[in-house]
Amino acid sequence: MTAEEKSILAVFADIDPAADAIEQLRLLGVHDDCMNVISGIPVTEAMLGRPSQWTNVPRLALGGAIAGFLVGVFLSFITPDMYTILVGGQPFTPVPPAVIVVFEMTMLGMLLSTFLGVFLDSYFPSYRPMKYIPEISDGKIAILIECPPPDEQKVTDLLKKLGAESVQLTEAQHL
Amino acid sequence: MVRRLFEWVMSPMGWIAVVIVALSVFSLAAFGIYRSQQALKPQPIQFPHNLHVGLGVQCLYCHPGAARGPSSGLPTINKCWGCHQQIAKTQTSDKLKPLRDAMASGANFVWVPVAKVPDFVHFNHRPHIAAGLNCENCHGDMSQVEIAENPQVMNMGWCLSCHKERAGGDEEKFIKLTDCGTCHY
Amino acid sequence: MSKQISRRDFLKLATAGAATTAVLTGCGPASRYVEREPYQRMPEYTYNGLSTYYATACRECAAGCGLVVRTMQGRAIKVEGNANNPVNLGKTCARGQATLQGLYNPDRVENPTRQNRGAALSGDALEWDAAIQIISDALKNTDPAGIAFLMGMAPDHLFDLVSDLAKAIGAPAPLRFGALGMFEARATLGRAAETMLGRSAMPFFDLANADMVLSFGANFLETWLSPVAFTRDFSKMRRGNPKRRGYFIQFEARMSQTASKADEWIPIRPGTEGLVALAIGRLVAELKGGSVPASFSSVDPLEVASTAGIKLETLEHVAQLVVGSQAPLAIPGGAALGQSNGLATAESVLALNALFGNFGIPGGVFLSPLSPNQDAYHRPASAREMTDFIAKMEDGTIKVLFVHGVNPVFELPASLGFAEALATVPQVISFATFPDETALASDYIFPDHHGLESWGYQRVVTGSSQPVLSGAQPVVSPYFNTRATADALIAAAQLAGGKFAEAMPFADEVAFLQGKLAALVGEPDGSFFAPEINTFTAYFQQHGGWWMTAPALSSPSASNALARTVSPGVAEFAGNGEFFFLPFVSPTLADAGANKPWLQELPDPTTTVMWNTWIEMNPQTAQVMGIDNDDVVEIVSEAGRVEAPVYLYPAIRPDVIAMPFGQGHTAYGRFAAGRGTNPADVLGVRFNEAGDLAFAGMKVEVRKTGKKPQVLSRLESRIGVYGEGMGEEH
Amino acid sequence: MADNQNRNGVAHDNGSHEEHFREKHLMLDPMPRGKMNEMVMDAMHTTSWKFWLVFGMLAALVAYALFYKWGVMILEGLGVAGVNRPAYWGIFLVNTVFWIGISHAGTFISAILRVFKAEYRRPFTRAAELMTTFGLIQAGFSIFMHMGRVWLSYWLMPIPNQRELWPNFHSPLSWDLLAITTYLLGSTMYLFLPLIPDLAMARDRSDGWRKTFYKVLALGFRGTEGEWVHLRNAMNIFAFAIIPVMFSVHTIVSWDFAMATRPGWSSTVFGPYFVIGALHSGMGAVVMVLAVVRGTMKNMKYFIRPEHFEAIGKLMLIISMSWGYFFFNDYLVQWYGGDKWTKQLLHWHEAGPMGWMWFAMLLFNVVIPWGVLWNRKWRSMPWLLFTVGLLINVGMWFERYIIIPISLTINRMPFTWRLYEPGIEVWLGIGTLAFFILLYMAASKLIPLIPVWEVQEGQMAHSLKKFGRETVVTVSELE
Amino acid sequence: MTTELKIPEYKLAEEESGKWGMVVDTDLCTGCQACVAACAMENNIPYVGEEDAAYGRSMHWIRTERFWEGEYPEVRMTDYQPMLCQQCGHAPCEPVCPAFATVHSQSEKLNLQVYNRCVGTRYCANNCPYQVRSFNWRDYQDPRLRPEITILANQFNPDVTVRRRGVMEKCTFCIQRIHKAQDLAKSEGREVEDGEFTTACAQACPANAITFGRIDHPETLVSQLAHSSRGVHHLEELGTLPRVTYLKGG
Repeated sequence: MTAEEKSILAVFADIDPAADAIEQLRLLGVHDDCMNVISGIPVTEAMLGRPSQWTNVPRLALGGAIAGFLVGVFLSFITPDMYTILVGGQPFTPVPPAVIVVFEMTMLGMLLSTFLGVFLDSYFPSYRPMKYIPEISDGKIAILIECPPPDEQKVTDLLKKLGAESVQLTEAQHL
Repeated sequence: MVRRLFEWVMSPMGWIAVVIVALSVFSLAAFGIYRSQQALKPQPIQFPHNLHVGLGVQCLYCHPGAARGPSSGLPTINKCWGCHQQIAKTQTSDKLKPLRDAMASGANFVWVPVAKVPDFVHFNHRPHIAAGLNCENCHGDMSQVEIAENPQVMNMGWCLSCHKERAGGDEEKFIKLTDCGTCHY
Repeated sequence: MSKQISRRDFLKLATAGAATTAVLTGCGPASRYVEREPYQRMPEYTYNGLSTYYATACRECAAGCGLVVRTMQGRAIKVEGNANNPVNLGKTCARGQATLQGLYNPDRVENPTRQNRGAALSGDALEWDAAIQIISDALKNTDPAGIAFLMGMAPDHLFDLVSDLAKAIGAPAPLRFGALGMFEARATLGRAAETMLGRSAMPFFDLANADMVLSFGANFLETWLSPVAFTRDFSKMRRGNPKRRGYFIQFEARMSQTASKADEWIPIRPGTEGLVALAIGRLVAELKGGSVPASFSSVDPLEVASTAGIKLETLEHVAQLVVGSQAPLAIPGGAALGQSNGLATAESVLALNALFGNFGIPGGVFLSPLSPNQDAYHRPASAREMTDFIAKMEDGTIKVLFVHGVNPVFELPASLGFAEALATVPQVISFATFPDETALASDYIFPDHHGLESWGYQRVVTGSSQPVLSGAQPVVSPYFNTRATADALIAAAQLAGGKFAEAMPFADEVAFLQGKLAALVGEPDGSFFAPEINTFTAYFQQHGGWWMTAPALSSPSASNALARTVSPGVAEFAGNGEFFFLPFVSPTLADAGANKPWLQELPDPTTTVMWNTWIEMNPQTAQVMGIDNDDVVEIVSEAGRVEAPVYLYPAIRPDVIAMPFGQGHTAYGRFAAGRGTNPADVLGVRFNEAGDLAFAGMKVEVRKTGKKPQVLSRLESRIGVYGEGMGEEH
Repeated sequence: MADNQNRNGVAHDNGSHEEHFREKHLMLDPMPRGKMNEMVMDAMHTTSWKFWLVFGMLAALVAYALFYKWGVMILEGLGVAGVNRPAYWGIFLVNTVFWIGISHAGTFISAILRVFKAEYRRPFTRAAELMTTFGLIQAGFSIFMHMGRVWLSYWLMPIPNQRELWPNFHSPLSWDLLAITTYLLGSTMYLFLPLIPDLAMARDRSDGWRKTFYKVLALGFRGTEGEWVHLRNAMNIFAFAIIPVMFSVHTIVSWDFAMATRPGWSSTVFGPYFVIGALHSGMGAVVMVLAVVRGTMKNMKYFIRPEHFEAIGKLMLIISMSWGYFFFNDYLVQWYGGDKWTKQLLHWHEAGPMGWMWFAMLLFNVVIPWGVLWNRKWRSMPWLLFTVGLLINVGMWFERYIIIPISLTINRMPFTWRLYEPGIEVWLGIGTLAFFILLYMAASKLIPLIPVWEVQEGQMAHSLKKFGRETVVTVSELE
Repeated sequence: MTTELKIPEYKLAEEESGKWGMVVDTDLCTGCQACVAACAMENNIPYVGEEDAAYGRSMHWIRTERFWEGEYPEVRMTDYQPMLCQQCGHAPCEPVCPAFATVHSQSEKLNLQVYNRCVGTRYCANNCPYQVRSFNWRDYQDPRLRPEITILANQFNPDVTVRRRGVMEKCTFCIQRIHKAQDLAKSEGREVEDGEFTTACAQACPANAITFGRIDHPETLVSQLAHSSRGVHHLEELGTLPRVTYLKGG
């Protein structure tokens, strides 16, 4: 995607017309991959009849948890053996405190990787120009048609007919 | 390309990156300045270790304490004089003027130690010599340097690495040599 | 001769700088720049990084314990007991340990000073040459009869030197005085020994071998005579014999530290100690059967019990215990002798010993041996002798007063008027190491070395069964511009010439010492044998003194003691207050410890108070009077008044008020000055028959002041020990 | 039910009934999103001179009481504080526990209530979550302050080093460090994730420096399907994962005490007791913050309504009861054991010089909340709840004060017992409080305090439905 | 078929004995404070001054405790009980330190305080049942704060680190003396003998109430005394395995 490319951005006030529009667009031959829905509230794919979105966040979280677990194991079972110091007659690597350390590190790994997962999956942060209109954060739902459609005007008309508040060709701009 | 870079630098992330880089450079510089300030004060006499070692003077001749106690000791002026009074050049050399003056006035030299550990470390030379270490193991080869320098950072990691190695596989020795109370009390 | 001097020169070379800076940075970041200064010439016996140990004698009190001082690079690091010295056998008391805080005290007199009797140390430093000129002029230009020497209590080489000098020039003999002697009532003890044991000497109580000890006020575990030796003997008495544990009963109105170790503490009314001793004697004699000697038969135990405020059963119980024991011993001392009837009390207690039949047998009473090369026992001056001395100062007899090792302005009761008398003496020269009250009231201070910087010897009066001469030598070079008083006097005498120079024909102090020690050369039964004087002196330093290897106690005869009739009666009390006043010497500070911060920080053993003076009061009395802990009260006696915060002490008779002596300095350095109050300020001028001050023979009033300044600093917890704040106080 | 009759009677008038619901429930009183956005932005932008006055005073207070006094303490040593033997820990630790307790409210509201789908949480999750982060910052200050050599505190971190000496993981303090770090990072991230859409909203509606500020923080969020999916997933994971972290944090804080072999401390009930105590003070603090926000900030009366106070009040009542239960549990076990030192300790708590504090604690934590919160009308009054919240916080602070310095007086060595008298730490405590308020005030002007998108989502999900004659609120599950 | 029943070796005997030990005879202790002074002089312990001392900040490594029983005139003082670090085998102070600043010496079987590692959390002191740890509340040994230290510092023992503010400290059983004696013995190729050296407190004690030595050698004086019937361990019920034995009773 380069800044020069133009896309159609149709803004809807409600979910139902937006869902209809998506269905119609699909019939017009606009592939699902060419469409994107931008909304001010989380609108699920099912509501719009869109295919499920792939997300890596849960996997990353799991991976982070495993990494954290390993760090915890390292801290509680490996580091004490690097320099063995006896305290209070306890074993060098006692299990009960290790549970705590391992738990905390697992959770930390999980939380950090979840957070980073959002960044990775959503390409955050990104301050490049993007196709967007501020009305979206007023609760509107916008359909972004990225691929150059076969018949631009037809699409525009269709969208208007289906209740789009505005349909426009957008360029990427600084948010 | 240059323009893109410029734009990126002007963007918020760019600023942050610039600030981070600037901060790191600044701290590195500060650290470097700090370290470079650690240069030792000049010694009262530019004592040439290489010359004395080359002449066959044993370390323990001037630093006899190393073999029997905690401190290796610095030679007294009398000891310097013991040899130097028999050397004609002593009376004429400019470099040795401080020695002549000290001998005449009864004053002492104030040396700047180069091999030192913090005062919470109780270092004892004797067991190290007794364990078969040579002076140069820690202090470097003095025949190669004019004014004494410390060849290593004498920190705990350095002490420990040798202690662990020296312990070999002997568990009791290892425990003794890595025990906190062996050096810190 | 040059040998010693060269030693001293060596020590002068010792520098402290480098090591100190290194030590000071402590646990902080490692010091960046350390400097190391080697010796120009290495002192003999010194190795880098290794300690050197010197044997010497402790000068903190007159007991004469032997010390071994650990030194390093010319600094004294630690005081340890000399294990060979028979007095202390390697042990030390807290005051001995803290000697180093005197040596390195920030408030020493650093230079010979023209003091001009100012309120603070003048700082007007003189050269030593000028100082010696001044001493010399004072000696030469004064009528010998007008020259007076006032010295500390320790019978040391300086006393010998001054005695010789005084004798040679025709001046009065020097006077020795110390507050400890005053509170121990040494004159009384000496006199009682003379009358009951047949010789004026210090009695020797063989505590170690006794199994039933009755102490009448003797605080032998604190400061009395030779506390380290007595503590060791106490330990032996308790546990020395595995078959029996010695039993110990203390008769005292207040539970002192000594009494706190007693198996039974019997709080008798002050002034009745003699009667109680006699009553016990009578009961014991009756239990044993046979005749009751006259002194004892004249008392009625029941009457005595009621006078003393105890039960007759208590006395009977004690008598039973005595009869059942093998080696009973009764010890008189402390406040019991500081009464109007003190001498009779001491005699009664010695008579009780005679009744026990323990004269000259193990666990009994002996006479202490004289120190080597000593002709007779010289006791320190009694308070009455000091009063006479003060009178001589006042009437102008004394023209020049030399003071060394004693601080009478602080130690003597204010009512004796020493300070006022001192002001009338035309010239006062002090040799004080510290700027104490007397030194400040002098014209000149020519500071002596600290004990650890000095040569000398100290005669041991009691504490060991062997005759002991503890030897002192400098362990470090003088830290300040001080000079040994002996050296100063020798130099001044020689400068004065004539008979003065003749009296002091010595090159220096060490030469004088050698002259005195010469008598012991070749003595076969000593701790070492040396054929000639130089060897002897060297050994003397090395061993820390010279002593006979065999005990030399003399056994007194009991017949004399039993034949004598003693009637102590009840002591008379001066003043008309409602409380008996019982001053006692602080066990941790004693007379001169107040300027050492760690002695101040040591908790008093019984009250755990630190850094201050307190007044002990029975909680029941306090409750009646509406007084609480830390309330500042005023004690008013016929002689004066003093204020201090109250400590509600559970183990003191309700009719007794006690107060420690040791604080209340107005000078004497930053740690002592302005801290606490001095009970000597309320002591009146009353003496017993032996001339000792009847310091415990007063009745005082206690007045509330309404002040409550700061909390008395205690180590103990008032919550945990007394239940304060737990709703169950006392 | 007698009540039903009455309601049925009212239910006839359909219009006024809905009006009544709308007035009461934010979720049934929808407003266009744009309007809500405007209101929130307006609240952020509107700043009176009073705000700046208070802000300036607090800033001065922070500079003096927190930073200057702390500097003095670092230079002079802890002697300027009131800690002594045996009360080695004083107000520093009291404040640490207190602030960590405060921080629990945010997580409780935004995570637990989220997991259990308590809809009334929506408008104030952020306000509560902010308290978590800022509270933890104060807790961090407090715990670092109490260290004798704070400049070496990095030794507690597991940092690789040449001597291969790592921190001691036997120590509850090490656990504490890890737990608090995890919690601080986790709660900050959890604060940030739901904030992104609101930051994007603010970005779209501001200019000047604020525009740059929001632009940077919004990270380029637009609201595409993918972004929402990742965000929703992450928030779900966080909501579940942060709950055990939260519990672990205060449990571990309690273990700092419970691991010690001290009378009164060595107690197995300390973990849950502390967690409940934390929620107790946390909810009190939330209610205070909400009352202040509602009272002082523009447009907030729309978002924060008595229904919210009513709901939190109910929670507070339940938590207060739980706290009472755990307190009694702890007390009974200690009392019944009959150990002589514990006995002394309990006696000291009640009859000692600080006994008034023990009774005040019970009054503030139990008696007053129970007496006030049972009544629905009373617990809907913001000012009353503010007062109760304040008293609970004072009471909970007392509780920690009793557990730490007062209990430390009593140990197994009665010779050392000594009462603690606070010194410079009073200033430092005031400093942390001022800093907390300062941060909160700054945040209220910089980030949208109301999660507008969550409110909108909730309003979409709520509707009224009639069952026979009864109109009831129904909620659709949108996720 | 016989199966060998394996009983786990808990090595309790070794743990219980430790290496260095002390015996304090409370029947002999006269409370004279010589040990306290000796300890302060040996170990560079700062004095804290009147105000701090009054507020429970005195830094004695050893203190003599005493309590009262009964009321006048039947009042009795309990025996003086010198309280110092008990060098517990299972020390409660050790595991709670997050920085490994107070650890158990495996070679000397002592409870070490590593001053330079201490960050001053004071958790160890809270957890010490004997309350024998003292904290450097201020820079008591800093000559900038206390000018007198410049002179008093001459007396500092170079074998013992001078502690600065914010550091915990406690009795070390005079570990510097242990090291010195061991070093000497080793240089002479022998073992340290019983009574060859002792701690500063035991050395000073005029009543001989303190005995120090190898408690794991049955023939030493200290272990013989420690096994006497009068021997008591303080707060033994906590399982701390204290190395100081108190001889109580007459």
